[in-house]
Amino acid sequence: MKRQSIAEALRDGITEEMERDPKVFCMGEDIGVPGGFGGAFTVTLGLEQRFPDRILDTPISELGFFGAAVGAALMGMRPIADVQYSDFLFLAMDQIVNNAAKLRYMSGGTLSVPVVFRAPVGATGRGAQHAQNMERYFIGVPGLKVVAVSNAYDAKGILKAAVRDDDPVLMFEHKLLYGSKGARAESGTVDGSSDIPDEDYVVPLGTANVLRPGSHVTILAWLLMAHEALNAAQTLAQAGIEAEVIDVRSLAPIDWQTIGASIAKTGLAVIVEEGPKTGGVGAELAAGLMEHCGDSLAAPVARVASADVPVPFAPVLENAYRPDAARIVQAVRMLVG
Amino acid sequence: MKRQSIAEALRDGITEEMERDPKVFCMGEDIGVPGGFGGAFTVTLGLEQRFPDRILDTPISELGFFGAAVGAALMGMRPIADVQYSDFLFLAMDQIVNNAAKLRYMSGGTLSVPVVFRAPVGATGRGAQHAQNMERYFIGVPGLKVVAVSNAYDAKGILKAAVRDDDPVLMFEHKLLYGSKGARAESGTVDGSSDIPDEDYVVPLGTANVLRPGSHVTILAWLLMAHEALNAAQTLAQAGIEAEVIDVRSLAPIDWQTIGASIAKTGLAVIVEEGPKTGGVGAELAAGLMEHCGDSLAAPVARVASADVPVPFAPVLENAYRPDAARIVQAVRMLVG
Amino acid sequence: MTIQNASQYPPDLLLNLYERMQLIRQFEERVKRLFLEGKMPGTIHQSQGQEASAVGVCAALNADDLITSTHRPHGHALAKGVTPEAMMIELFGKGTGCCKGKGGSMHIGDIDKGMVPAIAIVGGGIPLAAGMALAIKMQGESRVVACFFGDGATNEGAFHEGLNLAAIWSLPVIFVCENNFYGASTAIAKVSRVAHVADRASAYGIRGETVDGNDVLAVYEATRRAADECRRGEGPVLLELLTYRRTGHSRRDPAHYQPKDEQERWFARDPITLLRNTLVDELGDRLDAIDTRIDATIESAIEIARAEPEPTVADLTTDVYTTEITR
Amino acid sequence: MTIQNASQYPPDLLLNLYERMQLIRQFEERVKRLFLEGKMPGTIHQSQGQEASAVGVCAALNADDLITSTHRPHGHALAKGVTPEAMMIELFGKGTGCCKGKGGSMHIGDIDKGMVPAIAIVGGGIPLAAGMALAIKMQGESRVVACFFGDGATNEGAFHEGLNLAAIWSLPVIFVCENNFYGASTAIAKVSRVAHVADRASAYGIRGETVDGNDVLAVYEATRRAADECRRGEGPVLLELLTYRRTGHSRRDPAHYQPKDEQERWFARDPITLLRNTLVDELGDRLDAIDTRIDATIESAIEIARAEPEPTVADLTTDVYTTEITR
Ligand SMILES: Cc1ncc(C[n+]2csc(CCOP(=O)(O)OP(=O)(O)O)c2C)c(N)n1
Ligand SMILES: Cc1ncc(C[n+]2csc(CCOP(=O)(O)OP(=O)(O)O)c2C)c(N)n1
Ligand SMILES: [Mg+2]
Ligand SMILES: [Mg+2]
Repeated sequence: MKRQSIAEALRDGITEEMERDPKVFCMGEDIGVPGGFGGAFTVTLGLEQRFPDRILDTPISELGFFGAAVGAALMGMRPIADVQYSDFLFLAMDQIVNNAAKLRYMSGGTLSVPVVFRAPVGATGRGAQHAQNMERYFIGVPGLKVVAVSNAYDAKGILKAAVRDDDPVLMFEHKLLYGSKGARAESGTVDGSSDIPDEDYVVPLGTANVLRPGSHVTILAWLLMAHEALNAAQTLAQAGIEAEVIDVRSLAPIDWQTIGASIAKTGLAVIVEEGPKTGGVGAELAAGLMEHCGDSLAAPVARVASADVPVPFAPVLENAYRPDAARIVQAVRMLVG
Repeated sequence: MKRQSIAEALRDGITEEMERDPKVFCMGEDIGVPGGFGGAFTVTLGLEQRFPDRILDTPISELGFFGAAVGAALMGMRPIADVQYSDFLFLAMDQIVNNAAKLRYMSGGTLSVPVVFRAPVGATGRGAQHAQNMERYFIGVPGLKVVAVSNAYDAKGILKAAVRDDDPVLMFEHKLLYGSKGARAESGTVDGSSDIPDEDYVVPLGTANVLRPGSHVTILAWLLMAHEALNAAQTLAQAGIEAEVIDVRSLAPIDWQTIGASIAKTGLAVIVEEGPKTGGVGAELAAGLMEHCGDSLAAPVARVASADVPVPFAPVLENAYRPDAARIVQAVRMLVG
Repeated sequence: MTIQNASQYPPDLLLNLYERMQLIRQFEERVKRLFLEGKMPGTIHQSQGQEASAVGVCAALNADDLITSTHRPHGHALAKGVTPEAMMIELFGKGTGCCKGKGGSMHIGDIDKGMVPAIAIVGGGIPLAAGMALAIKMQGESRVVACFFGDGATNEGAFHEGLNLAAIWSLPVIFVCENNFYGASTAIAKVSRVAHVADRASAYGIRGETVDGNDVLAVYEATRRAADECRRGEGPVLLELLTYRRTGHSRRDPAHYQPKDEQERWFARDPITLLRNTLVDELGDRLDAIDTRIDATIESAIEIARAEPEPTVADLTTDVYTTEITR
Repeated sequence: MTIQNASQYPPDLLLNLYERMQLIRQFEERVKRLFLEGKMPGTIHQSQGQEASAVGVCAALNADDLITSTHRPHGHALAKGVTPEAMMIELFGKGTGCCKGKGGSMHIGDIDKGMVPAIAIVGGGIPLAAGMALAIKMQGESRVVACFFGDGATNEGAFHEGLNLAAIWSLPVIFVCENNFYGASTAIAKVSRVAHVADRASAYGIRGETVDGNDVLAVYEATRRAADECRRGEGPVLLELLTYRRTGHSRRDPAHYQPKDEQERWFARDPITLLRNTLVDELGDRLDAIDTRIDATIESAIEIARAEPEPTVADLTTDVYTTEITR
């Protein structure tokens, strides 16, 4: 057992998978340059020494190397391809949606595409083009699985499950949660570290995680917002409101069983999302809650999300953009009445 | 007054706007080649003769020419750029979301980007990569307006409003509704024609349209599904159920006023969408209905949509994929009880 | 007109090339009729006139080599060994086709024959092919990937990024540009300033070569050379095959944008006629026998396809994930 | 080391070039200190060492010509005339900056000075610049667009598509590749097989030229030639300016991936030192005066920036649309 940051846990997870299976390899920009960064957030730092032929530094060509990852996966390899900032997924989106997610179906089930894509999200002082929460654009893509990790234990376990999965998996990570060190450290970091078991483990894809039990209201969140939700729950507890906090974690498919069980208990739901409210993951969660738990819901579902604006640069504005514990507390209070 | 198909009405609309304002021009693949197609669905057929310098045939470079359209719009031109099939928007999505939609905000309001993007959607016997309903990917993009047209009157009026608007507008059209003629005619076409006034008119962006009044249930649909919804309403009427059919038409922003008024009357809502159910526009509509009309809703909102699968080729499968009047009728009956 | 140097090749090879080309031509012509008669669903992009490139390339490959294809894939599929039956069943949208009716014309393929389902996003197969070749290289195999695309695709970013990736990693890919001078209705000269697509090879530091794409033997030789280079680790190579479409871009397109004199020039160099003229004196009887056999093969494929079962609605939701997901 | 032929230029021009370069250098150094002290929010990509390219290019442009820029835009902005105050206010995230605090370091710009907000998606400004030039051409103006990007950007599809578009339409764009030999930590030689970025010009049938990017007069001349061609309708042109970063890629990056001997070679050819050495004998006093003035300008900009008001939360939702939308 050891305490690790998300960056460290991912690094170990990738290392272990690469040692277990020679078909696993990594592709990305600046991921394995000696004297470099180990990717934008140090996740692959130093791995090029251990796996000189399986850490591939790519040109700045997101469409190209995501497509190449899909092609390699078709042939039985297990690539892990990452973008430095999830905003760049737009450039590769044709290969993700039109090829990776569809090739199995188009081929009548004769092909599979065991690729993992990794992408850091979140507003972090970089302005509008390095800040989006891109989860929303991928949860409705049939053939693709989408996960989002809020802590190191999940990061490692879900990464391993994703690598071993035979379908394409897109994994979102949050810049403020990595715990990257050195020149790539982030300011405003939130602790995402966990105790990591010494033995091999996976966290199954498709499962949500109850972070905190509670009986009065269910808060659904993921990534950074899972932490804000926990903070809010603490505040609420002082007022006698016991919030159940669920880390949705698997954004496609959504674990309606875990979520449904919680709503059956609490009857109230607040969804917390970093990113504009309109058209977010929260929309699908809200609609799905109505469909799956309509009978249990005692009041309309509330969404706490960002304003419908591009991500602003100024700290004052960015802080107003990003939902926080205070706003969650407020929404819960409104709902609980 | 004359009866026109959508393709004809759009052609006239573009022509009139180009005559009104010399800054309006068109860019796209195969849009103005003599002896060619007038774009994939004949909308610009023959316009190159009238405007030899303002109908620009582009290379097959969606990222490039969408980006160029944005650049030209920055400089005060009013480009209308189209893709042959909306599926290709993924290739241009970086320019649409990261540039067109954000430049005004990033520049602190000093720039505007008066560009119109056009994109045909719908499953039409072409298999998984020429069939998607791409609306879902754009309704949550702050800075962008999104419209979808179901008939020729709207097509012309909304196109004109979009061209005159100072913000970027993405306009979705449906392959089965164009009424394209000749070599580019579609099989399985549905009549989208309208009586078109002789005088200039616009249909304001941001407005939904009540296609059929009714008091028992509200059906929200757009594009091809608006027609299926009307068919369903006729069937339902025979059973004494009067459905109000609303063509949502403006997908971003959504006209909650018109929709809210309808729900206040009916208390029940069915959303009909071509495209996978998960993560669709219907998710936002359902979530928004809860927020805007929660008090009026007598039952959870129902979503009728496609299965969560890539679009299949075989007609049998494609027909099962695409929602139709029968499925809408069934959903309404379940809801009305 | 005839093909020079044909006599250097064994007759069996020559007849095989002829048979493959004729199979494609007759298959396409028959499919066109079915389509125009409304008996075939969907949309089609056909390759009449371009048979020599598909056949010359694939004949130079090994069975375990791979190809990727485009929206215009019928010829590539037949040349690589996908059977006319499996394809016809797929084109009819039946549940037993090579893609279970889920792919259709634009996504024809059969990985057992070395053909990935065709990618109908122009240029979309190019990075894919680079990745396939990367896997080959990482696994220490000596296979090659032939990646087909059109002249129009060379203006896509995917072309640029895919070729560059293959170049910097010296991957075993033959990038096969079938330059038929048009992307849909748009003449390549209008959308590119370079005289030859192969001129773009220098931007990636790789070898490019322009070949008469209607001379099946020239294509065959160029591909052999390129494949050898790739197997020696000296890839990738960009081959430009100059050819011409004898049919519209898709479906009912009458191709009015092709000038009459240009058409005439190219039609006079039809790849199948060229090879037939070359062989007819010595092998005329066997050519005729081939033609007859192909006719029968295709009619039988159609009959079989018609009789095959439609997919069922339950098939709609299978093959999305490797293990089914319940939502 | 000195710059050849400098004596052919009027002293005022030379001093102006020096002043612009020195302004950039001191601005960047001061910003770096503020950032490292934690007094400046966000992230920064700086351009110390690359001043000659920004200044040489912009000095050769007219006031109404336009530029596009990248994630590394401070130098371009200062060279094109965006004021140090407006920029400093923006970098501090204050509501009165050149982008009202909504843009920040990576989106610095001021359209009144002819600079579109910088596009921080690598390569993303290239199609944009082509479109801006298209508008210029359609409107019959004689302005040009200089589109800055790095060596790393030349592997993006946007580079390919943007250059091709500009080429086929003969648009007035100068594509300015600042080749500093690294894309972030990745050496260009590792991700491209061509010796010079300018070699890729031939793939678009346009003129390419490789220039000593640390010699501000060479850059100035090359840009003048290119701009003239563009104004004559003979554009676009691809200029490759060879230069070197004297600082990390971003923020705290110590640039350990730059070999020591390579650094030394380049640092010895620092663009500002080069020009200073050239001018110091005759104009030493004026150079010193410039240095002092710049120091004051920057300190005053910082003071002003610090005193400016923060944006208010109400500003969050403005400037999304031209007329506000209520949802
Ligand atoms: C990304 C993309 N853009 C546009 C299209 C529509 N389209 C299909 S085929 C075609 C022309 C392709 O030309 P070329 O690459 O030369 O191939 P050819 O049709 O000549 O075989 C176009 C524009 C597409 N399928 N994909
Ligand atoms: C599309 C995209 N991919 C990756 C990045 C991350 N990134 C920012 S700068 C950079 C390196 C750019 O190199 P180059 O174009 O040579 O410009 P330089 O930094 O040397 O000025 C990278 C990879 C990005 N901003 N955009
Ligand atoms: Mg072609
Ligand atoms: Mg660089």
